Amino acid sequence: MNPNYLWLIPVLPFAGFLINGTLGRKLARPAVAGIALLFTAIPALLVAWLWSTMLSTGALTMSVTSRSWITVPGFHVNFAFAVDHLTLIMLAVVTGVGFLIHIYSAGYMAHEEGYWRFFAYLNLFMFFMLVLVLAANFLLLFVGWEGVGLASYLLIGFYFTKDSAANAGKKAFVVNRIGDFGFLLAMFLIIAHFGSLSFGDVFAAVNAHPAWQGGFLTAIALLLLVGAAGKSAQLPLYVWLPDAMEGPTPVSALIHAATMVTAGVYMVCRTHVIFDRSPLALSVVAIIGAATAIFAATIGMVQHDIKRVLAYSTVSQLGYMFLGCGVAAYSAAVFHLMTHAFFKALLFLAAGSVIHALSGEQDMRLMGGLKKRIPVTYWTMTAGVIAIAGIPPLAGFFSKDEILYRTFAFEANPMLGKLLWAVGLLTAGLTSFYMFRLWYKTFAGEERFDEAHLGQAHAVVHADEHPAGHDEGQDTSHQGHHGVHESPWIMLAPLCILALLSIIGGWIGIPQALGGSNHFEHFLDPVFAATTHAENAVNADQVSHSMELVLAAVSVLVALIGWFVARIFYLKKPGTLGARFGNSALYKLVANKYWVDEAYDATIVQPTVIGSRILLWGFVENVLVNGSGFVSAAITRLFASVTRKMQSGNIRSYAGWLAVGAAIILIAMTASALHIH
Amino acid sequence: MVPIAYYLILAAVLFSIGIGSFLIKRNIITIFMSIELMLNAVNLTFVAFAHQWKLIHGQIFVFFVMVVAAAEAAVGLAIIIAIFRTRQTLNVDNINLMKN
Amino acid sequence: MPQLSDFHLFLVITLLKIVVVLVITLTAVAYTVLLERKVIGRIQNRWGPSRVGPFGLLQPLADGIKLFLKEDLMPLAVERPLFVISPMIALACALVSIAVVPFGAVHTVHGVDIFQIADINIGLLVILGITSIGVYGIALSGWSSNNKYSLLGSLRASAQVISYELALGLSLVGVVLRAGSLRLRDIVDSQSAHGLLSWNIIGGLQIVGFFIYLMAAYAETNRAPFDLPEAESELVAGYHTEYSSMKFAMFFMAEYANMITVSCVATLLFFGGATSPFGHMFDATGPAWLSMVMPVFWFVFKVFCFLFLYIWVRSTLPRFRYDQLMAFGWKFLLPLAMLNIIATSLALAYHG
Amino acid sequence: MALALFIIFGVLCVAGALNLLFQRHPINSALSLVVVMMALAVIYWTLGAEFLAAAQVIVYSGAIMVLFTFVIMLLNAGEEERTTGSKAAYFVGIPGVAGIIALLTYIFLHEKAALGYARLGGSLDTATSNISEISRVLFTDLLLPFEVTSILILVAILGAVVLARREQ
Repeated sequence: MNPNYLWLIPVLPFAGFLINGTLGRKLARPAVAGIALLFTAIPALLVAWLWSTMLSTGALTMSVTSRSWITVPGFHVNFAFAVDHLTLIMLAVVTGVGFLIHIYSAGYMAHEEGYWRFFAYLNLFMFFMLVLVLAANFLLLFVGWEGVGLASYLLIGFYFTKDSAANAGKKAFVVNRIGDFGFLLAMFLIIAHFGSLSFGDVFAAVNAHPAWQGGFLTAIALLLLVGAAGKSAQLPLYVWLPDAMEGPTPVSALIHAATMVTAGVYMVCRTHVIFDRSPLALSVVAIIGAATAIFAATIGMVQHDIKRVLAYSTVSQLGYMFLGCGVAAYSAAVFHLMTHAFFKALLFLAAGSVIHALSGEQDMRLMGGLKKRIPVTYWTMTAGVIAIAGIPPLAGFFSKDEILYRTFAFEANPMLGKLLWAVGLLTAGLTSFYMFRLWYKTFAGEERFDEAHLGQAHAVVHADEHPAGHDEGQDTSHQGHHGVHESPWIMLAPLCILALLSIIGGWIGIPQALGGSNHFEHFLDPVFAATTHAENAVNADQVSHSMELVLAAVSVLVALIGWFVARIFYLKKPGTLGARFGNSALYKLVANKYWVDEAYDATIVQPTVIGSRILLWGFVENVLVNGSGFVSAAITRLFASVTRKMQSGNIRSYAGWLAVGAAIILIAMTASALHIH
Repeated sequence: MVPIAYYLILAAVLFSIGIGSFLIKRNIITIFMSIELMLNAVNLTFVAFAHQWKLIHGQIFVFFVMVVAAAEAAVGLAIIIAIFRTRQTLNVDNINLMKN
Repeated sequence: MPQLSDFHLFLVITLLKIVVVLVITLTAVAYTVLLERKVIGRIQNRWGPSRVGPFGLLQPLADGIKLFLKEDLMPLAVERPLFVISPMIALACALVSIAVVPFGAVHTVHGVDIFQIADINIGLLVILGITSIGVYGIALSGWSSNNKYSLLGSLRASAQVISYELALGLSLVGVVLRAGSLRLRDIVDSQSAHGLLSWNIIGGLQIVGFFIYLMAAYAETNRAPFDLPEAESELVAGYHTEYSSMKFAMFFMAEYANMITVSCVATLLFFGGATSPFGHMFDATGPAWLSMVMPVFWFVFKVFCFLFLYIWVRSTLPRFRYDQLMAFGWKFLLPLAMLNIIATSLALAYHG
Repeated sequence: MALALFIIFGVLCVAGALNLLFQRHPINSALSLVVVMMALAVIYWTLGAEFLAAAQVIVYSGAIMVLFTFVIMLLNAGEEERTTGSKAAYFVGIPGVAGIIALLTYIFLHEKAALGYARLGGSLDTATSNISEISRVLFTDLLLPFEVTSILILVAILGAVVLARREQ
């Protein structure tokens, strides 16, 4: 594929957005979905073509510069796209998973108001995400960065008539602004030190100066980290992501699990050259990642809303990726990013299918026993749960284990590495526990839902009748309500594909210790070559394969322990756990999400509100702004009372003044002209 | 051979008479006519300068002034008719609704 | 005359031309009146003037004497200066236009063209300008008479003349485009190549323009069927109700002088002016004086045909209603004239 | 010859303008203005602007001033009456205007040599007329202003119709 056609990849979804956004209201629903799917499928095919071209030609990078964007003396930015192997993986994930989720949405949203709006927003998101991934400089990446934020805001608030959805959108937007602020500062620093925002220029400059260690690079890295933490929902900016579950489930799957939230990870990997020069920043990345992972996992254990469990799980897994980045195992982080995209999209979509089956019910306490009622969803979700729990040979095991192993073997700071490894391992156990908890509560045990009244409580979200052909539940309702039913195949097909990917997706990265060849890492070698080979490749040889095997066995064991604990408490003896700990302070602490939202409210939001009310409204607005207005008005009135005597209302007096003025000008000109002579 | 200065003096005199009648006359139509007189005076200076500099653009400027004057006359007279309809007078000293 | 300088010679010959043309024109005016009375009489199946002189040929003289000798009434309530000056304006404007009309082939005596009083390079514009000034005569006469009928007549006349002036001016643009000049001699020359066939009305495909010009010209001269300003049945005599004696005669003469002017212009612009309808076919034949006189003959003949047409139309067509008149001018003639301009310019652009 | 023409028509101009000023009936003022314009047309012609001379007669005298007289006749405007304000204008305005005339005259006479002299018939004219020259510039270099002006005229027509129409 000729790089001159690269622009087609992002622009096509944008065309879809324009068509659906302007004409969608008038079009039939199949037409809307068709347009959206078409303009997502073609970029996916283009990416496939691009991939095959790059593999066949052996080109490591490909770039295109269309035209200059900002040109001021000493600083220049172009509209430029660049593709390397990291970009290829991201492109494949975004277009592939994005396309599957588009298909799923066509079924899931079939009965919603604002169908065209939904697909327009989805295509808009695809556009910005692809710009983000393809960008060859920080500024264009930032455009995509902000754009996906906008799309995310629009889609979280898709049910904008619901207060909670509107507020969640606002929250996401505001919290992301904090991260963006860090990103912007980082860009300013980069401009100040490098005079360019192009990845190529900046990284070349860093590589050319081996003496640069820490210092301003640490500052840049930490500010970038702030941006990444905001976008990828890391501590302390993670609070928006659980609330973002107010959006439709396909949105949660696409934006808040598979693609957008991984933008932070992508950005850290993309700028790894800078991070590599700053051990301090890397340590911070690792610590934040590990802390987020375990923190979110503990909260996820006690949530009852199925989507919120998955949301905290996402935060936790993103923490893993940051941990990977923090120990300079970038390819492992990207590997986990990819497998996570598969199984988390799968889990969300399956959860969506469950919710769909229950006509909008999201509370796991009101589920149970769905195994027989929605078998396809059940089996696909099982694949996702096992994958995320880290049980071989599914995808999650390989990627997570790679990160844990690299953490354990972290050479720059062995003590920290061991500690973080322990945290990661504990998190793995917790992950296994809460995912199987979700699995049991949803599919096993007795049916805790009231089939007759399904759909009433959530009439707003899922009120319409479903096609009778897909209605597997018995129609026990005497008022025409529909019971539990399997989703239509347009939703199940993506589930099956993603389940397959979740099972086999990890096999491309089987480490050598397990008899594989770790294709994935080699594939990314050109991008992360400097890091991988210089430090960790040697490292890999030093730490024996036996050690790696032992570590893998330990993590599998931990995952299995998590499973069995969940099995005991949620299948064999349900309710015992709640009875034991339900009233303990620890449980309350976790169940209330460590009171983080309340703490933020008390320390940041309320002071801001009060400060605004007293200082801005009371003093600046009332005294300064209004006061200056009053004063200037008084002065004007004072002068006006004098000058309005000239305004007699008599036309001829105006003409007279005009003539006087003209005469004065004439005399002045004459005087100056004669003076010159 | 007439000095260009004479044409300019003639224009100045006409223009000044225009100003004077604008100030002195009380009939709004006559005032309007004195505006036309002033325009004509200015046109004369344009033509004179066009002659002096041997440039056609001065004449074209006069052409535009004429066109605009025609438009101005049409609108201005329409306004005068409208005023007369509401106020029943053409005396500017009685048309003083803007006062206070 | 060796003692006369070039300038004095020019002055003398020009004054002579003016006097001769003026006398001929006024005589023509008088006899046009007679022609009108005779022709209308014949059309209405009666004899017309026949008592004074042979075939009534001295009738204009008798009319003139009568008008001179009548009492010159000056109503008390009139605006005196304007009342006196307006018939003069009317007649003067009607006569001045003749000055730029070339009524024969170029023939110079002592360097002065004797068949045209003034050869001006913007001759057509001069005619249009003088025509537009003529409005003042009518407008002021009606207003200064201090008479409702007169005022109505003059208001009608001014509105009508202003409205049709647009169509008149635009109808001539096609001709000007073809000739590429505003000088009347150039316009005539542009039609002289093949006689009849190269006249603007035929060879120049300006028949539409001619039609518009004819309509507008009838309206400009306040002739039937556009004689609203002096509609006897409605306004007594329109703007000249209060006039009598020579002042009335001036209006009367102005009307017929205008007819002649308009006919001259039509001849010049659409019918090849003083050129022969046979082109240069008979140029070589005959004595020298014949080649001098024949163009003048053709010119007079063409003008006579137009005058006859005028009279014929007057005795044939009924009068318009006023709103019909305005609608005809603004909604039909004006757009048609514009279309004619567009078509002509496109054709000219196409041909080269 | 040229000077004679200039003096005749210049005096006619000034006389007409003064008559406009001193006549108390608007229609007399209007006719005085027509005289000024006709005289100016002749002066344009002496300066070699024969197209403008014709346009001056056709547009100003033949259209604009006819419109003025038409309106005067329509509104039956009478003689104007004196007011106190006008007296003030007399006492202040006339000396002021005279001063400005004196000033300008002094300047122009001072610069007389620099301003040059006019040749009768102008120095612009080609063999036929300057109309072709004017139209060439007008329809090539200044086409946009020309078209804008025509739009302006259209707007003015509509505005005049709306303003002068009797309320239904």
